Order: sequence, then structure tokens, then C-alpha cells
Amino acid sequence: MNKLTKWVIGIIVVIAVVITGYFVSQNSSKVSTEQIKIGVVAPMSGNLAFLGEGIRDAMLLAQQDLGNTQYTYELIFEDDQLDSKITASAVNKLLGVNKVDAIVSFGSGPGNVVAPIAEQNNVVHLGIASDPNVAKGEFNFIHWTPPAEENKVFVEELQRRGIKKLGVFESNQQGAAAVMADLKEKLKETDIEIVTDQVFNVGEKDFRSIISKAKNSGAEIYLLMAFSPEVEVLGKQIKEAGINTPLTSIEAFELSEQVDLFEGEWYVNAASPTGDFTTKFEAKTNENPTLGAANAYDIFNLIVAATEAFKGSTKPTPNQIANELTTIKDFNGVLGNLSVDEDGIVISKAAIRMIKDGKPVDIDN
Amino acid sequence: MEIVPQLILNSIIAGSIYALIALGFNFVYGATKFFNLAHGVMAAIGGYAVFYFAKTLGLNLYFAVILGVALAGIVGYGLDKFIYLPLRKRKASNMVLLVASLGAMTALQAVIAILFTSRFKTISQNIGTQKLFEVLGGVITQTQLIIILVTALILAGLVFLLYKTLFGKAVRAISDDEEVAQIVGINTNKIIGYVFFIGSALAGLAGILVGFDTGIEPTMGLGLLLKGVIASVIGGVGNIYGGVLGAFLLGFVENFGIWKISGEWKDAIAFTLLIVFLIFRPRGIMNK
Amino acid sequence: MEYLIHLAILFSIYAILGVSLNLVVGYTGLLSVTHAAFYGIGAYTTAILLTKTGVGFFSSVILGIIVAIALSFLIGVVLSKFKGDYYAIGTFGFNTIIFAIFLNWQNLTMGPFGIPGISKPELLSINFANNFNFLVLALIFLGLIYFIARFITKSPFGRVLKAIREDEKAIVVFGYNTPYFKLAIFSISAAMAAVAGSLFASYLTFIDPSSFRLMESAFILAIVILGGLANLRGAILGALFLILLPEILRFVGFPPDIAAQMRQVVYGVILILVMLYRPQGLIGEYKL
Amino acid sequence: MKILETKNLMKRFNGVRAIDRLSIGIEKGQITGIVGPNGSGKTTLINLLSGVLEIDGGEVIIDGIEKFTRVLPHQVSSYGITRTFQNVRLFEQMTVLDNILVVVTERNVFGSIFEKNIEHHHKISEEVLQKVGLWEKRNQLAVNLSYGQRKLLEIARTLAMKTEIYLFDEPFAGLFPEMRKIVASIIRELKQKNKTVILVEHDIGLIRELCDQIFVMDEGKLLAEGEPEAVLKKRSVIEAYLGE
Repeated sequence: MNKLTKWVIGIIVVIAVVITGYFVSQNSSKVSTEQIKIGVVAPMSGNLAFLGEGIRDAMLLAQQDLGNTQYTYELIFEDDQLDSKITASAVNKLLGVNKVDAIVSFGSGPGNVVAPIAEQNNVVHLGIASDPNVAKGEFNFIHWTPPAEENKVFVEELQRRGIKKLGVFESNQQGAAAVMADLKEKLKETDIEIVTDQVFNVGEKDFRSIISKAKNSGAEIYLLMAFSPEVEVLGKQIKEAGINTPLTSIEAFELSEQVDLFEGEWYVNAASPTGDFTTKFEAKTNENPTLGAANAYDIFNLIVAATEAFKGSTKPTPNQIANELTTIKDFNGVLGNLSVDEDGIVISKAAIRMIKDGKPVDIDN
Repeated sequence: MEIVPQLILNSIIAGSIYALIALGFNFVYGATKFFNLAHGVMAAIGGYAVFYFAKTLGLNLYFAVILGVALAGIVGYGLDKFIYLPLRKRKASNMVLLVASLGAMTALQAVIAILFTSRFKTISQNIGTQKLFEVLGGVITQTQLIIILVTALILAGLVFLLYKTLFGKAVRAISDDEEVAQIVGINTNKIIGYVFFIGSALAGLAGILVGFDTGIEPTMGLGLLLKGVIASVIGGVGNIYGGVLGAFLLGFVENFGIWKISGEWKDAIAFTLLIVFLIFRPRGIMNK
Repeated sequence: MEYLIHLAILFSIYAILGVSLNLVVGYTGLLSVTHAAFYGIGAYTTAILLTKTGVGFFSSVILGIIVAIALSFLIGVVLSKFKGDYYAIGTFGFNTIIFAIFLNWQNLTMGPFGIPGISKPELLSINFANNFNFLVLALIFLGLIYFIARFITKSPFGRVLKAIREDEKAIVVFGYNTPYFKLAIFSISAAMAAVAGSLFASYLTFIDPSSFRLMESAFILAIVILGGLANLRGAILGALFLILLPEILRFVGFPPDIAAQMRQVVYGVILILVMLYRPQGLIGEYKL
Repeated sequence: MKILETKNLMKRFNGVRAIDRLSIGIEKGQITGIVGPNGSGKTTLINLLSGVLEIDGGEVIIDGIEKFTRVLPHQVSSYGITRTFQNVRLFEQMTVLDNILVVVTERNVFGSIFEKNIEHHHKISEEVLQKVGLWEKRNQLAVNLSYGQRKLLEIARTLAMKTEIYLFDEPFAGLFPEMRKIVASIIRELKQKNKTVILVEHDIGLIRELCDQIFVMDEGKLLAEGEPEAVLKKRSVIEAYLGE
């Protein structure tokens, strides 16, 4: 290891550190008085990149639809690949460099990473996540129809249809596991029994054997507690196994790309998103909305609503925005009318819907 | 217990998919003796090529499949020519080649995601309405039947290629000892280039068939590759029959394993089987 | 500034992982791709103890080390039977199995929910919630581990490790029972990785299984190989480079919709270029 | 007194008998030559005695008492045996000094981490490296040495271990004359210190010059043994060499 290479490497290291320092300082803009900066942390690469892209397109759509407001709203997107250490880096970059006023995160894992940081830096954080722990603290909120809400409507529908035996296919992913835990509690008080409960990993593509296990469980209906792409592959393989027991899900069918797989099936959805959000989203991206896209659209408008409430010369402080958010009631959002409860959870009603000739449609029972 | 026939069928289907990957992998490993992580991405390349040619351009399906397989082969050949060959010329160790293939995998996966977004896509037109066949008490779709037939065909083809052709003799010579093969006058680098082409083409075909059965996504390669590697190691690395045998054994152990335990332990079962083999029979079933 | 302090903390955690893995990969020539499993063991031990019992941070670190050593001993004994590439594949297996345990042993690790609300270390009223203090703590741990690693590699034990890397059969003839040495270094590096895990858990106050996947082990391996094998400063340089690189790329103006994927392409290409033109890493001594 | 004896030693490689019921006795403090045409089992014998290969049959007796039939390779040096290799096996990317130090330190993990007598080890290393004239090159990597220097380093490595029995497998092969003198003087010096040397060599001149006893091997069997002069005249030995 002669002297030369040691020097060359030393110089490379110095350059690398200097570049980072330069970029950091050069970009860290000063805190402007009438511009609200919203930092969005979502998976933009890796195998869940399409969810991050859906969140981004929904928020850009919301920004487009913004009427004239007193303050201007800027969106900054950072990729975190749903990896905790990169989420932390993205958030710290948004806080340290872009001096954002609010942070939006996607997923319960990243939400739990961002929450303490947001709380420590007194910055409003809205998580698109089902884990209530993310909403702990004065500055943290989550916008996801709470599992209890969805399960209440789901159990009522099962009882209305007189279903006694329920078959379950559940992915051991955060959102699905949260809903299932709550559902199992609720079913204890009813005479509905889970006759088969098949668990599988995120990313699984071969469900044939667990389908065979569930095939003769006598279930009258199968709950597919998973999201795209697993739910489509699962639905397809159930049909391929010659099973035509009805299928249902919580939210998954609405967001599926092959909706005609679930033709005629009813399911529970967060709320009935207003028709024009789906058409506007498809017009902008010629893809149907992904998981959490409607939530992202609403969150953007919630932040705007909370901020616009202050007519002062300079923009409101994060504390003011946070307090204002807790007072929001019956906000007319894309996911129906939303109200924020005291521990920071945006409550939106759940509704029963059905796939009718390829389109999600309300069932007004 | 009439669930068993269906489980056997599921194991055969899963086994033949793993076999497709293992065949391609073994063919390349036999000649180059290194674990090419980028082999999995060739499956995604094949799948997406068919998606582009058949669905976007609307070409005839069979023509699209041929183009897809050829494209995967060309990319594999290119990888060898521009990355692995220079490294081999410099007598780089397996670890260097492994890390270089990790880099190639990451980059290629990202390029596919850029071109086609990372959304899960399906290639087959008739979703969910495939013809079903009743076979020995279980249900199997037309695509799955094709997969099993193709696996058998490719096995026969590779065996013919290896043991009946001059090219096959050269490949086997290289597998035994590359230096000796060179001394005897075989242009090993050219042959290995072709081996990469064929191996990657096979992976492309596997990707296409998996695409028809379930669907395609940019990151589908790594999962398939790991199962292919396990199948190859269990069956006997570098041995064509071994790869297929190991694949079916893996398919059976996985499917009957999750029957007894439960679905989410599938990957853990597969790797436990691998480690058991590595302890007691590292050479694999077929290798002496 | 807050952002740079955060990056410095991440850098020191991954430098600890790089230094410890370098002992196994760089000095002893064993390609271990299961380091993230011990990183996870340390993180989960600290997370479970800090949230469920009254145990303090520093005692949880020691318990994490003990658990890591015990587990690495078991795995090491099994791994010592595998030779060459099979060693690497065996480690693929163990990483997957331990990840499956983190994910599915719900009542211990809370499975996919992960463990939130992990408290910060307490030591004579220093407020470690303030990132700068935490950075100092992390750097002290890094310094300690670097010193231990240096002591080991400069000692005759380190020389024997290098001899094992160079020609294990020869050093055996001179009276060294090499499996003991390989087992010892494997456990020492696992213990160090557990320390990094404890720091990560307490810093982020939330952990879930997704941080300890197979690809995380590949990332740590890239740090060691990029930085330089058998050179502790190289591992530190590798950590600096691979933590800073994605952050610098955040500022490079790729068009937004493909920015993230482009970074993956750049990351993959860099790995390939390093292997092609500088296989021993930036300041490595041992050519892979 | 026989320091090392083999009784019906047997080694088979998938059917072929590399060593066929070989019984030899090596005198303490003498230089014993092992000669024979290529493929007669010389290197295999060295590999068996140094534990690199497992013994299929028969036994090896050290100092008339220690019997080992199945010995683990790392235990061999505890019987006081060390060796060089037919084609040099050094620790390539380690310095010359490290190549010596590595064989001098304690054999267990704990002992080697917390090394006690460092100066003593360095003194031995310097002494042997001075003897083979490589002390100036001690900080160079072994891979950068010339062929002759690598041979000398391997011999220095065995000297550093200060064992009783030295197995040299063609140490003179490919050396320049003045290096041959160094190696020959080292071997003679070992003899003066009443150490036992087993020398596998082709060069008849060297055999006559150095060896007290020789064993001639052919196809794994013992053809002849005794004083070099007497043995080399025997018809059978000449025929074996010239090949029927």
C-alpha cells in the first residue's frame, strides 16, 4: 500500500464529505414565512415502489386541485424503501435541509420511526398507517380507517347474511395483522367461528397448498386479508382450485388491478371514495388508485385546511397546525366525511361495497 | 384424506418451476463454478419482454415468447462478455464474481422498474378462466400442465445437448477442469459465453412461464433464484439431473411442510432442508 | 446540522458492523452473509428488555452480546463443516431462518408489528435523546470495538486467521485446530454486531424484522468489500461511503419519478466497477 | 533407537495402492533419504506421516511408544513432526516475518490472543531468517519473493518450530548452487543437533553426499534399504530407475 494510494484515498474521502456538506448547506433553504413545506416519505424503489408512486401522484393531484389559498404549499418527496434506517435518514434530511413544516409517512413501520422524531422536533406528522401507536404524542396523527371501525361493519354484514363459518387467508404484514387481531376479538362475542386461518408471507406467489388445506374447512366465505399483488394471485388460485365459495376482503378488492376476479363479491372499504377521485387519478396516471392514495389526497387537504384557518401575516406554527387538526370534524374528504378524534386518529366511516360489472359500487342495504 | 393428491400435484407444479430455474443455474454453474445472483433477473427480463411484445405491441404470443427467451439470453451473454469475462481473465475469485453479480442484479432490477414501473403485472389474457384439468384427484390448470411438460422437454434437450453434441462435450470438459480444457484447445471463453446465453435463456423461459401462471414484478428474480440454488445444491451442483431431482424434493418438502406447520414458515423450511443437506450430504444426491 | 449528526450516528453503527464482518470475511476469508441476523439479535434483545423489563440499556447490551455469542456458537459449529461457496449459501439459510423467527414468533418479537417505544440509554443524567450525545456514545462504542478488533488482528490470533484465509490445509499441519479459530472469530464478530443492533434499537426507538433481511447482510458485505478486505480502516471507509452515497444521490437531480430507481442503478453499477477495477476495495490489502 | 517406525503402512486411492504394506524404521539423529521414480509414493508417504492424508492401514510408531493410526492433522506437530511441501505452500499475502511468526505462537485460541513471550518469538524468527538470509526481506509479502527465496522461507518456517523430525519434500528442486549450499548446511546442522531429517530427493549426488540411510520405493513398496553406496549399486534399484 504505497504512499500514493493512501493520499488518493484520503482526498476521495475529503471530497465525499465536502460534497455532502456543500449539498446540505446549499440546499437548506431559509425558513420562508408564507410557504408551507410538506415532506413526504414513501417507498419509491424496491418491490413496493408502486405504492409510493401512488401516494406521490395522489398528493400532486391534490396540489393541482388546490384553489387559491393564502399560503403556498410545496411538496418534497423522499424515498425510504420501507427500510427503517433510510426512513430515519429521509426524515432528518427533510427536517434539517428542507426545514419542512409537516411530514407524511406511509406504512406502520416507517410511521413508528417518524413519530418520535416529529415529536422531538415539534413538526406535524400524519402517517398513512393503521398502528395507533404511530399517533401517540401531540404532533402525530394517522389517517387510516381504524380496524375496529372496519370490523364492526364487517361483522354486522356477516350476521346480516347469516354466515356462521368464516375462512381466513391473512398476510403476516402489519396492516393486515392489525385488522385480524381486532377481528378475532370481535368474533369472540358472536357465534361466528373462524374455521380455517391460513397465514402467508408478504411476496408469496404460490398459495396452492394452503388453499388445499382450507378447501374442506366448510367455510361459507373466505376473507382475503391481504393487499395487491398477493390478493389477486390468491383469488386466481382459489378459482383455479375449483372453489367458488364467495370471497370478501377489507379494502383490498377496491385497489386491485384485476377487479373482475372479484365480480359480484361484497367487501368492506374504508369509505366510499367519491367517484371523481378515482377518475381524476386514472386520468392523471392511467392507473387505478393504489393502497393509501385516497388517504394521501385527504391528508394534503387536511393540512391545507388546518393551516388556512390562521389568517395571520406569517404562517402558523406547527403547534397551531397540530391543535387545529384535532378540532377538525366532518371534513368532507375523498374518503367520506372525516373527523379527528382526541388521540390523533382521523376517523372515517367504513362502508360495504360490491364489485358490479367491474366497478366498485355502494350497497345501500 | 383427499387433500394429499392435491398436495402432490402442488408439489409437482412448484417442483417444475424450481426445476426450470435450477436447470439454467446448474448449466451455468457447471461451467463457471460461481453463484451468479443475476441469473434470477433474467427470469424477470424474459417475463417483461413477453409483456412488452405481446401485450403492449400486440405481437403473436408464440413469437413474443421466442423474442423474450432470446432477449434474456442476449442479456446473459452480455453480462458475461462485459463483466464476468474480464474478471475471469484476471483470475478473480468467486467472491468477486458473486459481488459483481449482486451489483448487476440490483442495477438490472432497477432498470426494469424504471421501464415498466414496479407494479405486479400479468401476461396471460384469460385471467381466472383457464381450462382446469382433473388429474389423479387434484386440480391443475393448463399453464401449470405446460410448465411441467416444458420442464421435461428442457431436461431432455439439455441432456441431448450435453451428452450428444460436440458443444456439450466441450462444456463438460470445461466443467471438469477449465485449464485442462484450454490446453486441449477448447476456446473456453467463447463456449462459456454460449453457456451463459443458454442458461439465461432458460431462466427467461422460466420467468415467462411463471408470468403466465401468476404474474411478473421486477424483483421476482431473487426469490426464484434462491429456490433454484437450494434445488441445485440438494440435487448436486453442476449435475443436470441433480437440479431437477432437488427441485422436486424441495417442492414436496415445502408443500407438505406447510401442510403440517403453516404457510409463513415456507422459506424457513426450504433453507432448513438446505442446511440439513449441507451438513450430511454437501455433494448433493446425484454427485458421487 | 441535525441531518449530519443523524448520518454520523448511522455511519458509526454501520462502521461497527463493517469492522466486525471484516474480521470474518477480510481476515479469515469466510464469506458470511448472515451478519444482519446477529445485528437483529442485539436489536431485539435490547428492544424486548427495554420495553418489557426494567433492565437498563447497558445491561441489555451485555445480554445481547451473550445471546449473540450463544447463537453464533451453534451456527458456527454447523457452518464450520461447509467449504467454499457452500459456506456462503449456508449463511444465506441461517439469515432467512432467523428473519422468519423475528417475523413469526409473535408473542416474543410482536412479529410484523415490530417493537415501538424503546427507551434511550440512561447514564448519570446525560440526555441521550439529544442526538449529539447519542453520537458521542455511538462513537465511543465504535472506538472500543475498533480497538478490540485491532488488538485481535495484530495478535498472533490475527496472524493465524490470515493463514487460514491463505492456506487452511497448510496451517493445520503446523498444529492449529482451525475450526476452533473460525468459531472464535465468528462469535466475536457476532457479539460486535449485537452491540450495533442495541445501539440501532435505542436510537430509532422502533425496530421491525424488515431491517434484518438477507439484503441487509448483502449491504454490510458490500461495505466490507468496497472499503477494503483485511483492513479495518477500509471497513470504516466503506461504511462512510455506502451511507453517504444514497444521501448524496438524494440531492442529484434525477427526474422525480425515476429518481429512486436511478439510485439503485448507480449503486449496482458502482459495485460492478469496484469489482472490475479495484477488487481489493478502496484501501484493502487482501485481493478477494 | 528408531525414532519413527511404520508397520504395514497402507494407503489406497480408489483401488490403487499408493502405499503397499510399507514398514520402515528411521534412526534418530540421522539423515534418511527416500528415493524412487516419480509416482512411487514418496510424497504420499510424507503426507501420511504429516497427517495431511489419512492412514488406511497399519500404524506409525514414534519413539517406540506413541502409536498413531488415525491422527488428526493438527495433532501431528505435537508428535514433534514438521515438513515442507513439494510445491511451496506459503501464506502468500502475509509478510515473510509473519510466515515465520504464525508457526511459533501458542496453538490455542486464548493463548494466541493474549500472547506472552513476544520477544522470544521474534528472536527465534530473526535467528532462522538470518540463517536463510531473508531477514532483510522480512516485511515483504511472501508472494513477491523469488522461487528460491520461497523455498528457503518454507525451510526457515520448519526450523522455527524446533521439532524433532523434519520432513523435507524435494527442498533442493530448482535452486541455484549457492542456495543449495545453504540448504545442505542447514540439514547438516540439524544432524549435529541430533535432529532427524527425512529427505525426499531425486538428485543422486545429493543423496550420496548427505544421507546416512536411504529407502528406495517403487509403486508404493519398499524395494531396498541401507547405505546409499551399497543400495545404489543393486540391479533391482537401477532397473526401477531406468524403468523396465
